[in-house]
Amino acid sequence: MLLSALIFLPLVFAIVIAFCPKDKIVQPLALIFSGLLFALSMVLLFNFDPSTAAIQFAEKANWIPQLGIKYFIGIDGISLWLVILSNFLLPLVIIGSAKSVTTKIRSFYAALFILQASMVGSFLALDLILFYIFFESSLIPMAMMIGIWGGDKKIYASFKFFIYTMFGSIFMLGSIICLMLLNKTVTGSLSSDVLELYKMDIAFIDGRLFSTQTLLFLGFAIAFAIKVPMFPVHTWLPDAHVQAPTPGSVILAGVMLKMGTYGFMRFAIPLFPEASQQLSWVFSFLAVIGIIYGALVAMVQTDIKKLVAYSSVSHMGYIILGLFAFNELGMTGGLYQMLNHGLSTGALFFLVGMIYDRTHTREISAYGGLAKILPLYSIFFLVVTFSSIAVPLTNGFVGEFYILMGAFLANSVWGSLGVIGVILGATYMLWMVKKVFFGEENPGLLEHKLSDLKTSEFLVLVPIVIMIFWMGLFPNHFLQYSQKSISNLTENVSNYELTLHDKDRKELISQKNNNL
Amino acid sequence: MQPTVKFIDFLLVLPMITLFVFSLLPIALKVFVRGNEEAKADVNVSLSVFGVFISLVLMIMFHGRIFSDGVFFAFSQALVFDQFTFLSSVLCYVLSILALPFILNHPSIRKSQLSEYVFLYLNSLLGMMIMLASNDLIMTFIGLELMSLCLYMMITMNHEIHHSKESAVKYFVLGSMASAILLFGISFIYGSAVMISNGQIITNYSTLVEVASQLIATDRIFLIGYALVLIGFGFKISMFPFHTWVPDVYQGAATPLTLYMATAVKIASILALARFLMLDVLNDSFALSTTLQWIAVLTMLIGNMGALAQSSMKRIFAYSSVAHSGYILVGLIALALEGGPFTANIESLVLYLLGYGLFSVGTFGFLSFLEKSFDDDIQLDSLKGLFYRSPWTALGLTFCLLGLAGIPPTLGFFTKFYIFSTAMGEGLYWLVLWALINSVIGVYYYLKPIVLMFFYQSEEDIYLADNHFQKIIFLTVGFLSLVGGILLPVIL
Amino acid sequence: MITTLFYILFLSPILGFAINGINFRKSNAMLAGIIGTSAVLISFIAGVLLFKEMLNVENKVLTVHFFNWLSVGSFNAPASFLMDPISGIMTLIITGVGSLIHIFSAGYMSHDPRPFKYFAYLNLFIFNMLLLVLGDNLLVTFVGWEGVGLCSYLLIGFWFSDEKKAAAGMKAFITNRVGDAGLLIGIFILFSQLGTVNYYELNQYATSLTMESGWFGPITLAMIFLFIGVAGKSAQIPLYVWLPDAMAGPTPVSALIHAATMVTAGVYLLIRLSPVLVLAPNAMMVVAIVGAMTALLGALVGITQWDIKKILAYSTVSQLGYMILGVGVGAFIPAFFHLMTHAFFKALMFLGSGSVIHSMHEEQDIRKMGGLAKLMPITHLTFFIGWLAIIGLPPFSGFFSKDEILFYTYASKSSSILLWIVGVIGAGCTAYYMTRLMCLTFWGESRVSKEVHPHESPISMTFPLMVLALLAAFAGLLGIPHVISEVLPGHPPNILENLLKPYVAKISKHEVTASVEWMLMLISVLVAISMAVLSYMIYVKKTFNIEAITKKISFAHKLSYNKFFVDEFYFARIINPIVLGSKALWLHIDVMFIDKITYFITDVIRTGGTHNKSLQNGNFQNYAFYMAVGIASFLIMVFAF
Amino acid sequence: MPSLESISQIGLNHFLYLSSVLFVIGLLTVLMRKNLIVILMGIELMLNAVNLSFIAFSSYAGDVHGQVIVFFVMTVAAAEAGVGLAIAVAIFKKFKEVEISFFQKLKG
Amino acid sequence: MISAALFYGFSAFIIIFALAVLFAPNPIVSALSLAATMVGVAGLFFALGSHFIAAVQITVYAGAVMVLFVMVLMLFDLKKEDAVSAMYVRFLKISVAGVILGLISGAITLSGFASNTTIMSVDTASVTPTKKLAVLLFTKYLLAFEVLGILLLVIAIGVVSVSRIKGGTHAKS
Repeated sequence: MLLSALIFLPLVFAIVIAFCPKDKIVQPLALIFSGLLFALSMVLLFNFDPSTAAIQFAEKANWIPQLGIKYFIGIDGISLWLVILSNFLLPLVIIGSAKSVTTKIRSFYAALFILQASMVGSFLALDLILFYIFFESSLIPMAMMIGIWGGDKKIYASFKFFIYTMFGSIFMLGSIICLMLLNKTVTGSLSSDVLELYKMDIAFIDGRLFSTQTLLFLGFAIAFAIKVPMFPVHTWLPDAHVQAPTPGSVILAGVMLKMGTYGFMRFAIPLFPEASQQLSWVFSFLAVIGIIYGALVAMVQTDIKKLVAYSSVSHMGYIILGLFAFNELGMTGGLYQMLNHGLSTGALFFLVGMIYDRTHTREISAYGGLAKILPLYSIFFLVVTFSSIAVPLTNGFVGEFYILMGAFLANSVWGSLGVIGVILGATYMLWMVKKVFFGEENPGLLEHKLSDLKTSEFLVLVPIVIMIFWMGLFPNHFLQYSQKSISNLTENVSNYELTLHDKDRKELISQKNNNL
Repeated sequence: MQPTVKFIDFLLVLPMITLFVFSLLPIALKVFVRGNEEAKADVNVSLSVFGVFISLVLMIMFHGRIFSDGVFFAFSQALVFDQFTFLSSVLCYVLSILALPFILNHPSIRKSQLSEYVFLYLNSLLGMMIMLASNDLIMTFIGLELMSLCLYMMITMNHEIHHSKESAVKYFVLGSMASAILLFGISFIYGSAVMISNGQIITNYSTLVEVASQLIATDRIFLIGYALVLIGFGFKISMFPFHTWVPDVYQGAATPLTLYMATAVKIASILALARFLMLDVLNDSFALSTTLQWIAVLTMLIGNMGALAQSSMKRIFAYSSVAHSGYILVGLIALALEGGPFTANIESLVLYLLGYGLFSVGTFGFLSFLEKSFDDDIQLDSLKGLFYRSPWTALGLTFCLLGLAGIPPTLGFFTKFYIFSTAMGEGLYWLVLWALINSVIGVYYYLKPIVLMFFYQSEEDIYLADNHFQKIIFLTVGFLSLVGGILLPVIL
Repeated sequence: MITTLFYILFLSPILGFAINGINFRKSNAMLAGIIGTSAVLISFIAGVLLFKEMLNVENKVLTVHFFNWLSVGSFNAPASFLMDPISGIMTLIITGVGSLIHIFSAGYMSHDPRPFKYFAYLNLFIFNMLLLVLGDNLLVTFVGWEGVGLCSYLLIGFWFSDEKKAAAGMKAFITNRVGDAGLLIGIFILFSQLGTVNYYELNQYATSLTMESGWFGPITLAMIFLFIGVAGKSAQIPLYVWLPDAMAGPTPVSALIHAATMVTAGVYLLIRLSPVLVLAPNAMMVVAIVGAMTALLGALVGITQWDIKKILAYSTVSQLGYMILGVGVGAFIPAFFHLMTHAFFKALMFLGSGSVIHSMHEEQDIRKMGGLAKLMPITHLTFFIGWLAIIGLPPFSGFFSKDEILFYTYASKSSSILLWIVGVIGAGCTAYYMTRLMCLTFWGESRVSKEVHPHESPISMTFPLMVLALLAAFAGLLGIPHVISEVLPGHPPNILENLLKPYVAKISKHEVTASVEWMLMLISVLVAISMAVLSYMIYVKKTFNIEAITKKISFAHKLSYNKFFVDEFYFARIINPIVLGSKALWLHIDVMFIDKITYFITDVIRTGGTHNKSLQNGNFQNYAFYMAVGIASFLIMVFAF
Repeated sequence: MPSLESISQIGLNHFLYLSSVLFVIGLLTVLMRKNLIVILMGIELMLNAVNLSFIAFSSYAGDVHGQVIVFFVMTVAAAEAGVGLAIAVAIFKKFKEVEISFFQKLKG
Repeated sequence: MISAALFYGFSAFIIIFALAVLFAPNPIVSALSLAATMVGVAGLFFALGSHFIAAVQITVYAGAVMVLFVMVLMLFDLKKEDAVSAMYVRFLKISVAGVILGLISGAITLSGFASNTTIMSVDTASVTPTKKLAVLLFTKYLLAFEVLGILLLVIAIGVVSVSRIKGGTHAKS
């Protein structure tokens, strides 16, 4: 029931907020709701059993038997942290958006909660069609956010975002259907239950490009690669980020991009092991290109938000690199880096938004010497910067180190090339910091009398900073939950299987009996 | 054989008879009771709605209850009543009931001739019913003619003087040309079949099925005939390149009528075509199936491209309906390839049509109560900021559009998914891939109105007819399209 | 007990950092100084106690395990620490010299608006440095490694309002990052080969491996990559460029970070891994050559500089070069010895220069100084001792350590006479420019401008100077080589060598007779003295006209004065191309190519729409015609198949 | 090259040729004439062609259904003609015009 | 088996008048030639032995329908049409039509009806073809017949109401 609550409570909240009589109470209300959700996710965490790779809290019900669609959700070490991450960011986003969203408040928070529901849903879904539904329906609220509360080129950005991603996921739909039909030829019944599909082995001729499995894999991979986004198909991201309002960018960078990498980890790789290993070099290559290219391009941006956007292209490249190392280090690093990127880039967008609300410009050249004017703000910014350039004892280092080491052990060339990104990452971030915070105060800044961080902004930043150091110092506090699942994935990729946790299985069986 | 007309035959056609009788009522009222004075509009409309409803109830009673199992023939195999007939007729009934209220005080419907109007309306519905139940090419043809002739005249009877007449002429000329082609095809089929038959009714589907495969093998003329009949139907279901009439006629006709044409009429002809395709010819003729697949692709493309270039809402929706006949063709091909009598593929087709019908009711209905005079043509820009004027209308339309675009979690996604999965089941991988890509193209112009409604502030006030029937129907449709996915198990 | 001491050792600096950091807005230099200094002092005391403990245990190794930091599958890098003589001595240097420099800073930064911030950073640096030296595996070391880099970034850019200084900090960090990247790869290779990152395990496994002769053996590669990291941190060619710029920071920072401790981290790391290093003679050769080159280059550049801190910086570069050279030729203990002595005398000299600069009101150009000896006697005296130490006059510390290195350079099997010559030349140059510095700053007639009135610094600044002076003078006695101790009464033992021998790799060296050894000492001492005298005559006695000489060798002079144009080269050949290239990438790939493709596709579809518009021209006869065409083509298709 | 025999022997296919020629002529009328009424005539021609082929088939196969169908077709054709002319009249009353070039307002 | 002369005569007649319908500049002329064509077709029907249909063809078509056409034409009293589309357009249209004709007749040739040259007379001892037709009409095709009745009724009412409409409250022209 817990997981369903996590998916459907936000919808209820959205409706409540949509009908909330006056705008004053909307934001506090939303905050309360989000706090509730976060509490729920904590309950989830505490009842989670880290000693197994099995699916826990599973809920299974036939939805549309004719189409073989089930309502089947469950959680394991891989999805656990992503769910918690999105529930952790939500309250912060709500606090943070008090400033940056002033018009059509009700619709905004409603959209936010709907988005939350769809994202959590896509992390929890264990039925391909269900996943696809959540995956797609997250587009609409996001596009709305960009389009209604966005910047001056918002329409273009939201169209680009929507159609780009939609285009990708179409191919996934195609291969989902193929997969189901294949499964039908084996088991005789139409079903999109992932656990069932894991068992099926799909025709794969080694050494030949475009065997069945490879094609299906590509179908999935295109969708996820666009979502991530990987190198050649990343161009929607800068526009979307730059145009989106601060909360939008935070959610987009913090959680939505993870849907792609999560998709790789949960679906693309385990469903098509041979194909993904066959093509791993392509993806590692693209990942490395993404890492270096993203960093280089970020270096020459003049718009802070664009810079951060390209930096996330680079960071997501790391994640892909780690996943396609196919060893425990790499996968763990990938998973951990998802969380890190969610925190640090999210925080960066928050910070950029805060300064944007004060000065209404994102041009780097318009800043300078902020460290004198806003010392506190600068300290937070610096800390987050260090986390995003992976300085040890911050979370970023752990993830990047695992990834690079994993990649190196898998293929020393990709690993070594990936390391270059470490240098470049430091370069562009510090360059930006230097321009924005150091040097003489920019006279333009002195006009709007800038005030340092307010309490609400503290409330947003402090938790993130705490998490940054906590995750940097004690990664095992977090990874112990995922360790089993990941090792299960890496050790037997080629015959991957997931089972239900015993208690759930008993429950489900008993439910069935009751139904009969 | 001793052909006799049994009582059961009359029972079976009772719904149709009811329909005809009720169609006469308003005119009778006008002529005999009120001395050639038009009855009140809502009296006429509600009378006819009632009539349709009654006959629907009868339908369900007979087929749902008494004859729920098995296949029944009436009038010496002229009509067939099986599950397919049942499903499709119910679908058309429902859609025409939904469509009827929109003619209530719509500016371009003549109050002075409303009784004739509904008379024609019900008779065209009757024609559909005959077409759907027909087990005989000739019956199909006659039903089709009855339906279309009524439509021609309804289009003509519009307040708006020029555009309606123009569209009537276009529709009439092209339509009768198409039916001539259809007939020519029928004559070839008849001819090639009669040569090898022994005296039963040759144009009868149930006999054609038996001889079809043999004929394809031997007889070129049969294939030609089949192709010509396909073309004749293709005109009605607006498949490329016989779709060109659609945008013009839809735009010219009164919007409630457009709604009717886009939903009930179109769906009826599609289902009739499905019946015809079930003759299981495509499996034996690679040529036909390939051609049809290409046509399907082109139809989607032309529909989507056309819609992209439009600024008038009505034309956009018209083109989108063309594009949808492309997707529907995918389903039809799958159906034809699977062949045989009632199958799962038909279920998917009917489901898709249901979804399509509902959303079209939504979109055109929306237009019909955005129009304040009979000659205005809603442009895209006039939607700006609608959401902030009347949120419910905007949301309703949004869900309908998303449904048409097939974006989850709307019903549209599920119907698309179902129809594509059946098509893939028949091995039409490339076709489905094309269809998917096309649906992405479609997303663009389905999003446009949404974007306008939500992302802009409106300049001038937007007129909205406050007609409660319409609003209710409209909102229900929108709601259905949203939750349809969840309700799907119930529908199936 | 031990664990508690470790906790104190680490926590007191971090605590100081926290306390200072929290009220970074205040500007009470006194308080800040007290907090910061006491924090370091406490950890110094803890360090001393631990050192004693360590000496008491028989294998002289203390290890402590705090918690599991990184552990995935077979990879395991706990947050655990080990103290053996090597890291012990390092700890003492860091905390000891550190606390002295803290005291000095209290005086030096008394007028600064944000002293708390300064001391916070300083404490943080001490903490990271301790992590670096005490970590028992490469990962913990790496943490400290990056941490000290971070602190130096913050401290160099401490006066960030001046964009040059901020830029210098950034340069330091990024150059170090380049090194760190190499270090990471080195770690990866080591782990993939030996399956561990723990020092002791690494060294043990290493003993089981055979020596590698080729260039591409894993260990060789690993060591070369590691050495890239070392070059970054210890300012070796080609990554030394950041160190001179790093002088932008406050002078005590230069003393602590850029002379005494951080820059020696590389040397420390190599000594730590000496058992692995000796397996890769080629790598050692590279190390040695680079070290020698650096030593020479630093010395050469130092000759012509005018900025007092720049001179010291380049001398640091060259001294580090000596240490690396020592490591390269396998003189691990001498290298470490030199590390220690250098820490003392270079810290001393930096602090001295700091005191000078302080009293000269931030004037750093030695041309504007001179004759300060009588004005600030203590500074002069201490600086004088430092000078004696660095030019390597017996019995001062520099002499012993440097000559040990040179001797090994001569004697080691894995070395060559050339390296020794380079070393000696470097020593000569060192003597020359240090003397020059002394002359221009303290001796000769005063060229001080009228408005500045130099004065002796307060006790808080002079006290550290004195302590360091003592150390600089007598630290050498910790490592008296045999040849000397034999002639001395009571044969004082080579304490350091006895202490460290078990923990570093042994390398074979030629049998060299005592006489040869004496010979070598004599040569280097003579060279040093002669050069010193030469520069004294030039700059004080004015016997030779230096301008004329400079004219004669103007090219060489220009080269040296402009630091061999290395920075310019880097900018022109590496940095600018990258930036321009990235601009081009963004423009031509993102904007012009990928987006163009998407636009192209949409345009195709749109134009399709417009064409359709033109076909749909309202004339239904045309529509009929389309239908006819459709029929025709349909039938053709039917026939075609 | 059809043999003399096949020309003199009037068979079913002759009739079919004739009917298809007639059909195509009707089609051409629809395609080429500018007058609405004449276009309607063209449609009538096409229907006649259909009838012809029906009758030919039915009589050569000795099957009377064809004739029945033709009977129906005629009725429908008459009905169509009626409707068409009615529309024409309705328009003509208003605009005094049945040139098809007049019906080109709806386009795009 | 009908005589070649008869067939060719009739078909020549039909085709000529059909072409006249197609090409005659004056609508009236085309109307009359249409009537002639229909008479010719009726003749062929007669030759094919379906006398009833031939009769109906004459009465319904050449009678009623044609009268309707002519009457409407008179009502409009259109002068000879002038608009003639460009040469290449006509050529295009004709060629497409030719292609269609070629394809269909090709199909006919391929399907080998040529062999079949004898007309099966449908009359058996008792029933004449006409009677048989009538029987069929009221037994098997009863429903179709009725529906046609409905169709005609609908048409009647519809046509009346269509021609009764007075243009809307406004008139574009």
